[in-house]
Amino acid sequence: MTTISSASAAFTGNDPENRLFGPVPDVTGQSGYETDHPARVGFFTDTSVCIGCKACEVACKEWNTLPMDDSHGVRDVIGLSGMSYDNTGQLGANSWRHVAFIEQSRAVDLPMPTFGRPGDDRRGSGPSVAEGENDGSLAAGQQSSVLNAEALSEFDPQTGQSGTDKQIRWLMSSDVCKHCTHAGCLDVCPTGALFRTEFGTVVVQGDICNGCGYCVPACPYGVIDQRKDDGRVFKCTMCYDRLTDGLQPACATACPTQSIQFGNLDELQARADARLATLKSQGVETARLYGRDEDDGVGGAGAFFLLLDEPEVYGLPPDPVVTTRDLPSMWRAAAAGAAMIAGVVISSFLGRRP
Amino acid sequence: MAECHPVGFQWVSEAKARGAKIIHVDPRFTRTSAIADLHVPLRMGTDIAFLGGLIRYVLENDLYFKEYVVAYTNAAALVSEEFADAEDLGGLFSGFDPENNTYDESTWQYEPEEPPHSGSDDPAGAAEQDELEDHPEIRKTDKAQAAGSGGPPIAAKPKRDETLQHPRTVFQVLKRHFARYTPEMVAEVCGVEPEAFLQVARWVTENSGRDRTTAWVYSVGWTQHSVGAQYIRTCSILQTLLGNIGRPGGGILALRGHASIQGSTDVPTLYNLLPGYLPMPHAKQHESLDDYCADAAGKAGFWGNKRAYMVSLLKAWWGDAATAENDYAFDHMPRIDGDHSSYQQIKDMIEGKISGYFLVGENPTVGHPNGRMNRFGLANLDWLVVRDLQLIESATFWNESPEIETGELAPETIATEVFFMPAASHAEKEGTFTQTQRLLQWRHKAVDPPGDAKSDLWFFFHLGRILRERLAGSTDPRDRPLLDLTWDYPVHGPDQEPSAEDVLREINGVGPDGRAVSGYLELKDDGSTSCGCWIYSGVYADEVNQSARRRPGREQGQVASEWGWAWPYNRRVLYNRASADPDGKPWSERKKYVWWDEEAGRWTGVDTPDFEATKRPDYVPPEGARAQDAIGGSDPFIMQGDGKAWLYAPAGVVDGPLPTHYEPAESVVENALYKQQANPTIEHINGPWNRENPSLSPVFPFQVTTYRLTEHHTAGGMSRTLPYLSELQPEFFVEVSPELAALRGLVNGEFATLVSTRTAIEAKVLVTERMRPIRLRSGQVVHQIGMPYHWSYSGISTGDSANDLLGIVLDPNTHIQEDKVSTADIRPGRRPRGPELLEFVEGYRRRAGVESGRVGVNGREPVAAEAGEGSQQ
Amino acid sequence: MKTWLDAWPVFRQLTGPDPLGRGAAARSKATEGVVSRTATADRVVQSVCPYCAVGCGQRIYVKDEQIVQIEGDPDSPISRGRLCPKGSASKSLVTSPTRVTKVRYRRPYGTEWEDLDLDTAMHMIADRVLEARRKGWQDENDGKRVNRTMGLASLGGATLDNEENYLMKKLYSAMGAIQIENQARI
Amino acid sequence: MTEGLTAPGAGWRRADGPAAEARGKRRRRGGRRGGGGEVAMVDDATFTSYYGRPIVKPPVWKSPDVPLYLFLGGMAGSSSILAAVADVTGRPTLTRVSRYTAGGGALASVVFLIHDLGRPERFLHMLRVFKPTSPLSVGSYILAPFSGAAAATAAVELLGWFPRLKRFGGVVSALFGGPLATYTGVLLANTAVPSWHAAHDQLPYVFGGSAMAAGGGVTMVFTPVAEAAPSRRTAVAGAAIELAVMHRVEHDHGIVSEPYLEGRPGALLRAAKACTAAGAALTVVAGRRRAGAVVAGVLLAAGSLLTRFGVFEAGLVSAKDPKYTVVPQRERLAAKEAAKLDGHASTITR
Repeated sequence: MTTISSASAAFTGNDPENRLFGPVPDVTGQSGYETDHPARVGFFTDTSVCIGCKACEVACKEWNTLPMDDSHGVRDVIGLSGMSYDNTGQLGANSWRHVAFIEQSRAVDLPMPTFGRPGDDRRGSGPSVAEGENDGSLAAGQQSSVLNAEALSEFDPQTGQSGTDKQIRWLMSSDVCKHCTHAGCLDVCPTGALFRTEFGTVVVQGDICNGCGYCVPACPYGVIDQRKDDGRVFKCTMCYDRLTDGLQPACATACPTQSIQFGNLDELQARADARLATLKSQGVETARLYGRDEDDGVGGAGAFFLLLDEPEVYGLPPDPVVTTRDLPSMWRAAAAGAAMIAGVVISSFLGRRP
Repeated sequence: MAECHPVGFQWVSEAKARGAKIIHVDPRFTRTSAIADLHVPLRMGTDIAFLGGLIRYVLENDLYFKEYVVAYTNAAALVSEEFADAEDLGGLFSGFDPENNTYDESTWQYEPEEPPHSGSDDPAGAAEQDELEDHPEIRKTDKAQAAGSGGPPIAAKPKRDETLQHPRTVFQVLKRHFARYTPEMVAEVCGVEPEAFLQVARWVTENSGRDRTTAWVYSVGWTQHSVGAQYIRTCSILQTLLGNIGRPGGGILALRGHASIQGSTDVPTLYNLLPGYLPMPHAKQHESLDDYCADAAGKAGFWGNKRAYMVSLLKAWWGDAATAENDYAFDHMPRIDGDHSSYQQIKDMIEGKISGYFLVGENPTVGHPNGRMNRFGLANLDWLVVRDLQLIESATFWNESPEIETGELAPETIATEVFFMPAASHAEKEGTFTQTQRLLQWRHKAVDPPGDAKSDLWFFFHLGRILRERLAGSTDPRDRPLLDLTWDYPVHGPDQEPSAEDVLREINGVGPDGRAVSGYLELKDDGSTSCGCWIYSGVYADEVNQSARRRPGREQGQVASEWGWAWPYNRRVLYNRASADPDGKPWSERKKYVWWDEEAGRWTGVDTPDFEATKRPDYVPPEGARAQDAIGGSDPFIMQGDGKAWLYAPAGVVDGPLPTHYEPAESVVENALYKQQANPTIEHINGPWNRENPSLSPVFPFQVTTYRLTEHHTAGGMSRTLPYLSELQPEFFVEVSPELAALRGLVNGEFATLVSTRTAIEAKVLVTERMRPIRLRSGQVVHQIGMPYHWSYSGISTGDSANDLLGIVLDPNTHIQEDKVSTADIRPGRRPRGPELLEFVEGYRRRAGVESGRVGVNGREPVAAEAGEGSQQ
Repeated sequence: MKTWLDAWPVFRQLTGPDPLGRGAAARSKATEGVVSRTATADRVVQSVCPYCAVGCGQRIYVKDEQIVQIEGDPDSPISRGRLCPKGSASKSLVTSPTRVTKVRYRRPYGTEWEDLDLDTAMHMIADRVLEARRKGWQDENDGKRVNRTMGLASLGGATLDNEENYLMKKLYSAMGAIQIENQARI
Repeated sequence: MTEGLTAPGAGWRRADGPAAEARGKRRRRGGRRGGGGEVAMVDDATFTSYYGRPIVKPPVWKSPDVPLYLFLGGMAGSSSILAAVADVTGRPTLTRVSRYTAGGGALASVVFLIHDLGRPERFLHMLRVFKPTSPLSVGSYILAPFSGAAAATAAVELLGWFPRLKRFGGVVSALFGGPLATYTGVLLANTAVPSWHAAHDQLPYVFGGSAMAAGGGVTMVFTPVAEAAPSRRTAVAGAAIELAVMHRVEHDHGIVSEPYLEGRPGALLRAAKACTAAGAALTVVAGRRRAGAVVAGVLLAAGSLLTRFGVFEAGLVSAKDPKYTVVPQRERLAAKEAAKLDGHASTITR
């Protein structure tokens, strides 16, 4: 039997079992579940096949009966966000899936003798052209002609080749709670409302949460949030109830293109590695996995992603670290600080009485 | 497709994962473009030029599938010497009647090998029918669809030149017709650079042939044009030349937009059709059943059995009252004699010609172009019945429509009596939907509908019951059809719900033995069989509801034939005989689908062969063979009179035997190919409530297109009322390019006003590089505005209605409106309110030299004083 | 005492394998009782999505004669259990609180909706159909027999079942009404 | 257009021309914050974000509840130690004043803490588990005995009952007083809020110093100057520590130090510094005069209070601007890349 003394890692920093930081082979077992607990499950969200339909958002809301809100998480007010097709805005208490839409364009240097340089042409065509746009130097060095069969066929899968002077791509990605191996929200929760389930996921227990709000700033991804009128916090449960019935989470069930894949985490990781290799072999150099590495700052995510650009483009932190990694050091500082106070106060009584 | 059919798009995703190339041709960069290998933005309304360019590329570079084209198409047929092409007449084909704006198609015929109609049972009748076909009023009625699901009848077998060298072969005619559709012309018309065009051309042609097939997918982006039917024709020609029809992975797939819109066409609630694409009898053409059947009687192909289908339908409707003596109650059927289509009806309503209107799950004041005109129509009815789930705008027009604010309508002046009858949802009733690939799927009922909500089956059954009770004992002959009607469906439950299965069984048809027939081949023209819709015959074969079959897909092969039931005869790929060569062998191992099994003496394969099972590939019809027996063993296109795919349509398409690029009715560009600017046979509906923006007008300098978003459904009644969908696209917006935004001072996230000769609407602006100006070869820059059309004033997510901006002009073949392209002006800020709005729009009309759009009470007669003012400018 | 202590997670932390109170020890009573709505449904009905024409299979879960969940039918070879956002919103569509479930009536020149009994409404509509039919009746037009009425028209949506369309076309034709249209034209 | 620090999107040049910039779409540049005339700490760091949206969620903690809680807890904590030692060393007035300060502060801080809960009726859930990983849990197990003991001590002090119990209560509260004053530094630092977390080794000292300044200051106000020497010394030492460590917080952390210097939190902290420094100086100069002690004590308490508000609001600012999340993480990645530093792996697998 372990005793609470083994929890001292948080205070001492002596953390041989990676209770605060680092890879954990069996996070479910470490959370006190018997050895025959179910395998850890997760999401692999492959954004290279996401069509931005938002079925995940709706299926999630239908199943979990979440309130509607605007792109800033405000209830009972809706309006156009102006952020491409994203009117959800962010993950929050009422949106447990959020599809990000990122519009990008790049200049292309076109060999079009019959047309002249399109940039030049367009600049001459009147006020419809933003001055200085499409500066030739943008394309120089980076892009040679892409308007030939070879270049086109090798092109990025999410790139729309427009055939003129600009290439556009429209990235879409369904974000969700990462169900981290080291979950900041769970670690800081003082009531035990946030807990790790037998499936290895991180869930809020609505009957326990007292709305202290500590988990909200503790999440390095900004996932969990408080519902103002309710007072408690809410986030993705990976459909804990559905899992108990042997079903997949609502979002993964709905996803038309299998951009959201649900399964045992180790199988998903293998699938993701293969997918990354495939894309690389097709010349998609910008593909990368996010949250898949178990040595990263959160011990690897239970929900990880294949992205086509840097994480911050999608609103994800480039190098998230669970805040409790530094907790031993903080506790030491707090203890020393407390001792310092005692010392200062006691020594202030020393010396001559006036 | 990713936008509007996301779940269907999974198969595209899967194909892509297996190496397929996805090309997206669309003026807008959509969620489909985001996934596609290549997005080709073309100027809206120029697809015929683009596809025509591909056809030219195929022909000029000898990239067509020779064996397929020679054997399975009419490429070798000779066209009459009288035919003159649009290339030679400045964009008009021979036979144009400028008075009626119609064509006489007699000069488009083949050069006959035999006397006309010699194959007919009734040569004189057929000839007369043929002649009547060209009567302007009949042509206006809707001849394209009247020909049914196969091609129209042809008078005679043509002379053929199998070498395709004769200058009057269809092949050579085609080649000449498209000769000017060069990559440079495509650049000039569509604004697609030759490099991009050639890329598409290479990918499409390299992926077609014995071993590979290319599929084309379209939706209303092709149909909702003034030359919509010809868009599809152009693609058909291309696919036929490439041998991509009737083969796995090929075809032209219409992705339809509603759960059972295919069913609503097959079992049509359309004025010009009876179930199974039988034409609605025409007063001038079909005075008797014999007249009605004359054109098809005994002709080659399955239309040769038209009489059996029609008699069985009449038996299904009028039962014992339909006898050989009374032409099987053929005269119980009312007659049409013109265009009675939806938009014509609206005009008639405004003019007070129609008293009552049923809207059954339709919201025309939002979903149809020119909402204002639609609302004026409703305001001039005596009564209106609306059946829907929610109080849609078409039910609340009398006190909430925008015209209340402008003062053009007022509850106090509107006499229309409105009945809102709550409807049952899809989960609260049973029945079949026919999805986009002709697959019928039975829905089981989950729960009872709430309160007064009832199924439409219930409503119409009981309405019919009450009407029949009222008229019982009437001796008026006009009441006979109602009183003779077979209307004895069993009912069940406390609501007295009629049995949908019983109706489906009637649709399937019943044989002389009283048992459900197994398919339309069992139907007879002697009154011994009944069948409500011949193409659906077989859906209740063996007295089993075949549409309710649900063997899980994972337990079946790729065709999954045991899930639901597809017409005809549960065949999943039409004309799949073409997947084998003329000898009945698969074209290639890779593309094996249906083939002739010599040992078994029958056609076999992974799908049900769309061919008579035991007709040998070397079967040659004997002299005097009729109907299907007149189709040869190597003629896969069994609904056509000649069994061939038509590269050239000698009949049946009212605006020309070959597709020709015309500019949209409202265009900012001059037709670069022909003197003829727009389709000469466009159907216009004129009135102060439906003015047209003049083409090339500087007052309306931008092109506008309308479309759907993934997050909403059509006119919004099923999506704007739901919180989870509303929040995803919370208000009406338009998409503009940064260039247009700069040109007009539009700001992302703020309001803009769009103006046409119909009205002005306001919308939030989404500035996006996904919208782009198209630069034509001439140097002209065409700015395009994208406008999703889901919104109106009701529901959770609201806004002005995009369709209010649009006018109504129609494709002459289909009477479908051109709402994929129109013109407008756009300016920053919100629109004027109240009566000022009318003055604002009137100002635009004046400047554009358009007649006044002022109307009188409830939109009725125009205000005389305003009429004509400024029209001389 | 023992059970009372057992209910205190700190005690479970001290005595069990979850000293940090992150998992097993922190489970609440409600968590132990979690059950999926799909598991407690009385029946599951196979249906088809009412939105676009792809025809995705749906499973409708019913509990106490109320629809508690609608999701994709994994058996369907068309959709393989997947649904788009609209299809995923089907439960909201069917159970919408703003759905109108009582007949509403607006009399000529009226400014308000009124209540109307369903049966009365049906008979009023029948009266009006007969009157409109009479008003618009034509035995002949332009010298040709037509046997029809131009007094009434109908426009159907394309979410009508085939059976419904069939009865509509059949009834209208027998009435002599020809101006029968559908979204399929649009 | 400049690209992000490490040129995100390898091989993919995203043209972000003036038109796009003017529309304020896509990629936001940081450094545009309210108020004019600010001095940017870091040269116009450029970074990529999702429409300028924050990455981490700003704390939902209410102001003034939480800053007041921080202030009162600190003041009460240091006062309780003053009280205990004063009791032992026989300073009855200082003892009484300190006990009232500790008890009152404890009760008030509990009230503010509970008031801040979304579900205040569930405050007892705080003691449902003991989580060493959660400063708030640990804090609850500090605050509960502390507030109980301090309040009871103050109450019996007031009523004059059970003198022995009083001393026991005083000792218990003093034992928890120090941790109560410093754990709140951990409470803020153990979050993903960039400016708080970066200062995680300093905030406990800042709050400890600030607590002493407040405790010393407040007790100084109400204690006769003759007995208040320990208060003065505690206050001055605390103020010195607060100022010294806070200076490091404000300058050691690169871009994430910025919020402590700019805008509203910068102003608050400048005011705090002024109050604290003035209070400390006045204590030294005029602390032995009654009026001087009162003014100095009030200044010190005000300085402490302003520090808490300033630190709290700086955290909010750093959470709301994605720049403070992205730029340091990018720098960390770049440094790791360059120096092949040990530590955790990148979360990005290329």
